[in-house]
Parts: sequence; structure tokens; C-alpha cells
Amino acid sequence: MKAAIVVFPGTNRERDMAIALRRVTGKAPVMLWHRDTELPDVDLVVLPGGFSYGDYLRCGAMAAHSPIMSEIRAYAQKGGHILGVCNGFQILTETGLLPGALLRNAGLRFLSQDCTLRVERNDTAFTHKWKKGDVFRTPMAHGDGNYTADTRTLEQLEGEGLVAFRYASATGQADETDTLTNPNGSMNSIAGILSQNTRICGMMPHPEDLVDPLMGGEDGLPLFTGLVEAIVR
Amino acid sequence: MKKTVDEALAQEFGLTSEEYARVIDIMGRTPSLTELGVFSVMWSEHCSYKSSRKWLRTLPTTAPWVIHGPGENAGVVDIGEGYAAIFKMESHNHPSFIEPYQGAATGVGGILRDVFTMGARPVANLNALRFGSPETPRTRQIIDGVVRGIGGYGNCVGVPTVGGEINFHPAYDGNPLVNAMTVGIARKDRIFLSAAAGIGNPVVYVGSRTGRDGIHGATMSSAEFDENALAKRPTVQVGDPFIEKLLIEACLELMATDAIVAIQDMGAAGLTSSSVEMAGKGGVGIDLNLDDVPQREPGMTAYEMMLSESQERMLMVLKPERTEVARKIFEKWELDFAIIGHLTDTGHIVVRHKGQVEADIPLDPLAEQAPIYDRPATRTAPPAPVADIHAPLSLEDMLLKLVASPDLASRSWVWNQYDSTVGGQTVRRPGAADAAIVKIEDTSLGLALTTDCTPRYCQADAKTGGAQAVAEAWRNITAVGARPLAVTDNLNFGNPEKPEIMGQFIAAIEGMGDACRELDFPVVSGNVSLYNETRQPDGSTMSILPTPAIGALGVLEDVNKAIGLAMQDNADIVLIGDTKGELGQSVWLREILGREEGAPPPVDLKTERRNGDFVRQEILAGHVLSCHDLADGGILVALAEMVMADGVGCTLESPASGIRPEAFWFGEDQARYIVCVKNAPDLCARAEKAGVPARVLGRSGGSDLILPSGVTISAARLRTAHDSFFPALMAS
Amino acid sequence: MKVRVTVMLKEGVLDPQGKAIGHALHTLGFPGVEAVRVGKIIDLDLKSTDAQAARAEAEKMASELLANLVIEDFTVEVLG
Amino acid sequence: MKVRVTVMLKEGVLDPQGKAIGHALHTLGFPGVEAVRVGKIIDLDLKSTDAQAARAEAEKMASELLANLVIEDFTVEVLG
Ligand SMILES: Nc1ncnc2c1ncn2[C@@H]1O[C@H](COP(=O)(O)OP(=O)(O)O)[C@@H](O)[C@H]1O
Ligand SMILES: [Mg+2]
Repeated sequence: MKAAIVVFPGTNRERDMAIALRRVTGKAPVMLWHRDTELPDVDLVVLPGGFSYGDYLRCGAMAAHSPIMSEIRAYAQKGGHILGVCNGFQILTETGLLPGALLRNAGLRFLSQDCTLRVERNDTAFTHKWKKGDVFRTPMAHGDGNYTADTRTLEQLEGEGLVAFRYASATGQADETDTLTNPNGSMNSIAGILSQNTRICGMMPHPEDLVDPLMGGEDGLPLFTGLVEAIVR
Repeated sequence: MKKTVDEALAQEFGLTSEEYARVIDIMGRTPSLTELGVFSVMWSEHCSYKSSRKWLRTLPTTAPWVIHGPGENAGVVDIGEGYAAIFKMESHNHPSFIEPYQGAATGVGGILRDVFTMGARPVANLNALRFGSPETPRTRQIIDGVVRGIGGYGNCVGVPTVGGEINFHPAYDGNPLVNAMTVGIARKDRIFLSAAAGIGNPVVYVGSRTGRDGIHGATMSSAEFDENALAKRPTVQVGDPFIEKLLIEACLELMATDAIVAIQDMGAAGLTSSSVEMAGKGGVGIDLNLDDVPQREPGMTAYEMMLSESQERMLMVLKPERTEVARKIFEKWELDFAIIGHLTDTGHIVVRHKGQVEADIPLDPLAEQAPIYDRPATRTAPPAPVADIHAPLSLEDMLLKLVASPDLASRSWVWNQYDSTVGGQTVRRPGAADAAIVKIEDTSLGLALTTDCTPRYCQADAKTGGAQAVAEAWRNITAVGARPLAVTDNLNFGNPEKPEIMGQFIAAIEGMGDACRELDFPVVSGNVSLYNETRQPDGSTMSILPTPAIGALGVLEDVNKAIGLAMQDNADIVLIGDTKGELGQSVWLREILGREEGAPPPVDLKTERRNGDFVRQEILAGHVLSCHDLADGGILVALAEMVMADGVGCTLESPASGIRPEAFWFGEDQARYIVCVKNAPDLCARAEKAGVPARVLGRSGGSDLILPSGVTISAARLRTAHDSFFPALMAS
Repeated sequence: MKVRVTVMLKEGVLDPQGKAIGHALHTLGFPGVEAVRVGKIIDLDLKSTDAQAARAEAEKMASELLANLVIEDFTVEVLG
Repeated sequence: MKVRVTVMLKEGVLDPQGKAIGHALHTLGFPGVEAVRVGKIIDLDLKSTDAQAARAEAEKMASELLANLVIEDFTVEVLG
């Protein structure tokens, strides 16, 4: 699998992502600059976490207008795989490649802690290493991760099974109103969603920061090993 | 607004009559306004260390692994495998009181620049905070703003905040302390210094534009200068972490080329101190043309530009033929880049603006004749030992009260607002070990990082307190298995013109120096913050507790050998070190009996070293499952912390120590550790051989802390007590 | 021309910030506050000297960048 | 009464947001933008039915909580 990571001014988790990808592919991913106007021939494009443009105006809003994003839109149209984590997820919603929006956390504070996610379906490139209903731990670190969408969008997401991950308790209970398990207040406890063709995934927490026992565990690793297996040339 | 320069103005600028006379003597004439501004900031306490320099010189600063000690932007130590760690701590106390968010945020920004200016990629931030009484609404506002500010800046630039400390005391009501520390990593042979060289070489300004921020923030209020201008002249600087992030990346990209001759961040006193110091260190002159300085506001004067403290700016001397390479890099990162001058052989700093020479000052006397004071000092007599001690509550009630008390309660409310994992190298996050651990990418190395100081000990006995701060930092690094390498300090004190404050200062430095020497733990960088006093309604002033905060760094050759502090299941629990039951100045005495009395626990540095070296050896030999050093709250609080970490309980034996129970369980004797081991008898045998006291306290298992009396406290109950303080405080 | 773009969360989108401010005002002793909504102002200095053109330009900026129409509405006001 | 409190950074205080937005607008193809300043709006629904009283109340709230007078200025407008 050949992967590319897009770096915007203010991106800061590109190194974490590169480490995770290198771990599963054995080679360094291509680093792209937001002003690049050509996408190399890759199997996966990753929009990593950070504070593109300082999170000013709205998280991801300015990055969504970067020159590289029109390439990425075209890449999406052709059915390419895209992973957006944290700020990357925000950028994907701002570009409209994924529906909804990410508002300020309900508690109005930055949240840097571990959370547990429940896997909602396992027939996608991003989730197939897990079983449906599996629960795994992952760090989160964001101020604006409170997923919101209008009723129709939400119904559509749920109806078509496009929710990839939900915040849940260690035993797999998801409760939108429980600030312990759904810390940022996301609607329907949504932590990650998929595009209709399931080739684009956006999520707030950081599985890339939990891929090494030394750093506290490998709970995030299945996402990456799964991608490598699913996206064979 | 043309001000006449005279002695009265010099005084407004913070210069004494004698200092002003010396300025006239050096200049041979009345200085211009800009020149007076340059002298006043360069000779301010902040830039010249005039009250502290004599004493700072007594600190040990060398060791075989020290590459650069004090005098550079930050300290540099060799950590092996061709890498160096670069680190420093700095205060932003006053700005954080005025505007907590921006004050703390720009404090983080400033210390980051000190580190990356030397060529290091910042890999960790820490922060040592002291707040006033938790009961007052103003304290809560300050906590809220400071924590948001530190997080707001550090999270955005993508440097993990991995540790720190927090104390509360009414002495900080009007003077909270915000001490920020940054640690960076560079190739040992790629370190950038600030001494300018090469006559004719261009002087380049990069980063944000210059505005009227914080002009003379250090030395005077601009209100007296021109009342109408107050609104236009915010002394509060606003940070832009986004620009800082770009600046880090652009500087590191440029540093990978060979374009830079010298580089320095624009910190306090901005363009003045950076240009004066770079030229001064290099023994060259410097000509600046302020017309070319990128400006945020129209109509700025030379005086304003030279004294502005606008954030996120750097000054560099480049090789002339590489200037365009550099310009391209900064253009890529969308940052301002301007050649604003060049080096000369005149030995003067010459500042031109709109065709006028606004300043022309000889650099040597500006540096060499800077005032140094040997201020009068009186020593405070050591306090009497505490007497009449009795425990008014049961052991479990005292424990529950202590773990919920302001100085011991969980800080997770704070660190959960700090991104501690960005970078993907955080091996131990806050709360998981006595020192935070960060791996160095592509090596097997790990850095152990901590900040420590116990101000109430320093207040009671500054010398012991100074030594204790260093010893505790050394112990925290030892407790994870790392080899302590060096420290940075942040000396926060009251008004040095008061003999008793000066006495505290000198005594604390003596204590620190003794400890640093005995523990081979040199001071490689630091910062002094004086005049931390508040005027009281009755006209008297209240000083903060003397707070010599220590930031320390250690290295693990094999980061996989690092251990944490969580109780491990099914293990023996062994206490290392001797217990006499020192309750003077203890948290127990204050929280349970409401008394701040007595002498702090004595610090025996030879014992500290012997016990610590033993513990480290045992850890590196793989004999220790987890380890926690003993500090505030003593043995029982430490055990409770170990239990709370992962929820593994323990059963304690009766100490049979011949000491009163509260003194045994809550005494704060130094040089002690608690370790979890598989085989206590073997460990104890080795300890005996090494002359290190060791005794079994009990065994781990279950999920309760079981006292010798059989009383059981569940981990969950401890945690509820421990976790509730901050959220409850901040919700009120 | 100076133009002010005002961006507010759409009616129906939860405004946690507004809620928190409302709460804080109550505890500060302002019981007369019934609801709080928080929004953003973006003041633009435009080269254009024509009010009509300036408004059109600002509207374009607002719908392309300044507001996220999924959750926000905006209004444009020419200040002169 | 509906009252709008507008909070802006003081003249001379760095506005990182405004700067970044101005920059983004340029690269997005709006070269006519000379300066951008960002501010906050807090819309209050007050029980008070008296415009005078509502304004006074809002001014008090603004100076006590809504604006940080160290770096911000505010204006109050009764919307009715
Ligand atoms: N301001 C802070 N920011 C981040 N972490 C902090 C802060 N204050 C305390 N911590 C973390 O909380 C834990 C306990 O701190 P402290 O009680 O000072 O430890 P010790 O007494 O063992 O030195 C440590 O991991 C420390 O790094
Ligand atoms: Mg500590």
C-alpha cells in the first residue's frame, strides 16, 4: 500500500501518522504539501491531525480551500481511499466530502484523554480487522469534536450504516447523554463516519498514537494493518 | 509626543540616578529616547540579572555531558547516540496575573523559541504553577485562564505537554507563578548559537510583524508615558501559536541548510536584546535600518520598534550568498522575511529610522558596565521543631482528606486539557510515573522529565528547601530508571531590595548548589523572577513563598527499561530509605492540624545519592516492577497514589517502627522510594550490602488498600476523593 | 469600504457556548437572562469603493469561507 | 428585550484570527481585502421590557463577564 499524508500549515500529527503507516507498510509515506497541485499515484490519502491555520475561523475551514483539496476531491470521485483524523475529519466535513460538522466540545474544554470506541461495522477497509461491536481504546485530543448534523443527514447516516465508530463504555454501551463515555457531546455518540462508498473515513480520536506497546498499547493498530490488507494492488 | 530625556525620565524607565549617570558617562552626552530605552531594558533586572548574577555564578554548571551551560538561549546536554537535549524553564508570572490566558500562552511561546532557536525540535513541554487560595474567585479565574492558555498554545504548536506541578498558597494570591519549560532534541553537531560573526553579513528578521505590544512591559507602565496612548498600547502581548508552529518548521528547515551564522529569538525587550546580545557576543557592531522592519501598525517610532515585545519573531545573521535560499523557505511557510541590517566592525549598535540615526551605542560598555549589585542580605533563623502533635482522626480519614487536599489532589482536570500524546513518542503521560518519559524517535533513548519545588520548605528554611527541590527532581528521574543529567531552574522570589528576601535567595542558591554538586546534576540554564510582591490594603507588601522551581532531565539508554508508579499485582512492596517521621512543614500538619510550622525534613545528600543509585541499579537490572518516590504526604499517600493509578490494591503490615503512626505514615523524610518487586528478600539483601535501608511494607493484590488495622479503603473510594477537588473547584 | 459579516449558528443547532455563558450569567447574579446565542463578526476592509460591489464581494466570501452553511447563517452589512 | 453585545479586540492588539483569515481570502482569490478583524457577538434575550434597563444590564454583563477589558472593547445595542 502506498500512502500519502497531506501537510497543511499548522498540521502537527503528520509525524505520528507517518510512524503508524511506516510500521505497517515498512516504508515511509509520501508527504504532500497543501500547495501541491498533483497527487502522486497512491492507494491511500491521509489528512492528519493538527491545527491547520491555527483552527482560526473554524477548524479545517481554511485548509478545505487549499489547492491540494481539489485533487483530493477528484481522487475521492474516482473511489480513492481517504482517512481523515481529527483536524483531517474536520477538513473532510468542511470540504463536504463527509456530511455534518464538528462543533466545540460540549464542555467547552480541550479534551486530551483516552476514550473507548465501538466498531459499528466491519466490512470496510478501515474496520475489517475488528468484529462488529468490538470496543477499543484510543487517545483523543481536540477542542472541537462534537459531531453534529441535521436530522435528515443523521437519519441517512444511521439508515445506511455509515457510522464507523461510536464513543462507548468499556462494555460497549453508547449513550449520547453520558459525558463519561461521550465526552465531547457528539450526536448519537458518533466518533467516526464513512462516505457512501465507504472509501472515505473521518474520525476524531487518534488510533495512530496507540500502535506501540511502549506508548501504552496497540489498540489502534488494527485500523492500519486492516488498510494494508484491504488495499492490495 | 516628544519626551525630553533627563534623569526623571530615566527613573520612569526604571534606572537609578547612578545608573543614569553611568549612561551619560558611556555616551559622553545625553542619550536619545531610543538610546535611553535600550539602556533601561538591557540594564533591567530581567535582562541584566543585576541582583542575582553574583550568586548564580556559584552554581555548578559543568559535567562531561554538558555541551552548553548557562549563557546560551538554553542549556545543552549530550544524551548519547549523537543527540543533544536542549532545555530551559522561564517564568511569565506577571503577564499571567494581568491576563491569564495570554500571559501563560505567550510564556509557552517564549520558552519554545529559546529552544528551537538552538536548532532543536521541541519534544516536550512542562509547566510549574503556583496559585493563591483556591477559595477566591480570582484564583479560579487565573487557573482557568492559565490552563487554557498553556493548552491553547502547546496543543496548537503540536508539542506534547507531559508534566509539571501545581501548588496553592495564599502567598500567591496577587502573584501566581507560571513557569514553563521546553525540551528539544537536536543532532549534537548541529547546534546553533547566537554569537554574530562576519562583517557585512546580513541581519534578517523573520516571523510576525512588530506592533506596539508590551513596550516597556518589564520596566514601566506606559500609562505614565502618555495617557491617551494607553488604549493603543496594550502591555498585554497576544500569542499566535499558529505562526509559532510555522516558525518552528521554517527555522528547522533552514537549519538543515548551511545558511545560518547566528540566530536568536526576540524575547523580552525584543529587537533590542536580540541585536545587542548577538552583536555583543560576537564582538562585532550592528547597523539596523528600522524602515525595513515588518510593521503591523502605521507610524511606529524607532523607540517603539526597539522595545516592542511582539511575539513569534526571530533575528538571524545569514551567510550573504544563502540569503535567497532562506527567503524561499520563509516564503514557503508564508512568514515575513526582511533584511533589516548588517554587521559592522564599529563595535556599536547603530539604529536608523527614516534617514535619522536614532541610536548609536558602544556595545562593550553597554554589556560590561551593566550594574551588578551585591545587595544586603539577612538570613532567617531556622524554625523551631514542631511539638504537641496528635492525630485527631483515624488513619483512613486522614488519608482520604489528604488525597483530596489542594496540593495532593489529582491534577487530571489540568493535564486532560493538554495534548500529551502528539508526536507519538510519549511513553509515560502525566500521572503515570514520577517523571514523564518521551522517546527519541529512531533511537532507543528516552528522556525523563520533571519539575519540582516545595515552597513551604523554602519559606521555613531556604537552604534546605533549595537542596530539597533539586533532590526531589533527581529522585523523580531516578524513580523511572533514568540517569539524571542536568537541571534548569526558575528562581521566583520577592523584592531583592529587602534584605530578608535577598537572604532567602542566597540561601536557596546555596542549597541548590550543594545538591547539584553532590548529585552531579549541574545547572545548564535558568531564569530569575524577582519582585513577586503585592501591595496590601494597609500599604505593606506581601511576598510570594520563595520558589526556586527546578526542571530536570534524565536519560534512559534503553527506554524499554522505564517503569511507572502504578501498583503491580501480586508483588512485594518495599520501602527504600530511612524513616524518622519528619512532620515539620508537612502537608499532614497543614491539612490535618491547620499548622504551617517546624523545620522541613533534613536533606542528606550522601544518603540521597546512595539510595537513589541503588534504586536505579535495581530498576535497570529488571528487578523492579514499579517505583514511586516519597514526597508530599509521605508513605501512605504514595501508596494510595500507586493504588489509584491502575486500581491494584495492597495489604499493609504493621510498621512496628517505634514511631507514632501519623509520623510513620505521613512524615516527609527525604531520600525514600517505594518499590514493587517480585522478590523482596533478594532485594533487601542487596540493599543491605549497599548500605541502603529497606523494609517490607506489605503485598499488593485485590483492589483495596488494606491498612494494618484491617480497615479497607477501596481504590474507587480513594479515587473519588482524589479526583473531585479540581472539577468541584472549577465548577463553583 | 468597511463591511461587517455576522455569522450565527443556525436556529436549532445546539450552541454550547451560549448555554455556558447563560449559565455563568445566572450564577453571577443576572437572573433576567432568558437565552444567549453566540456568534462571530468578521469585519472586512475592502478596496472597493462601491457599496453594492462590496456587499456582493463579502457575500461571496461569506458563503465560500466565512460561514459553514451546514451549521451557520450569515448576514452582510455595509458599514461605509 | 433582545440585546446584542459586540466584543472586538482593542485597537493595536494582535488579532491572529483576522490575520489568518485575511491571508486565506487573498489566496482564495479575493485580492480586494485589505484588513480583517474578528469579533464576537453575544445575543441576549432579557426578561426586562424596558430598553433603558436592558441596555444597562447588558453593559454590566459585558464588563463583568462577556468582554475581557484588558484586551477587548464592547458595544451594546438594543435590538428590541
Ligand atoms: N501543571 C501540570 N501540567 C501537567 N502535568 C502536571 C501538572 N501538575 C502536575 N502534573 C503531573 O501530575 C503528577 C503529580 O505531580 P506531583 O504531585 O508534583 O508529583 P511528584 O510529587 O511525584 O513530583 C505528575 O505526573 C506531574 O507531571
Ligand atoms: Mg514533581
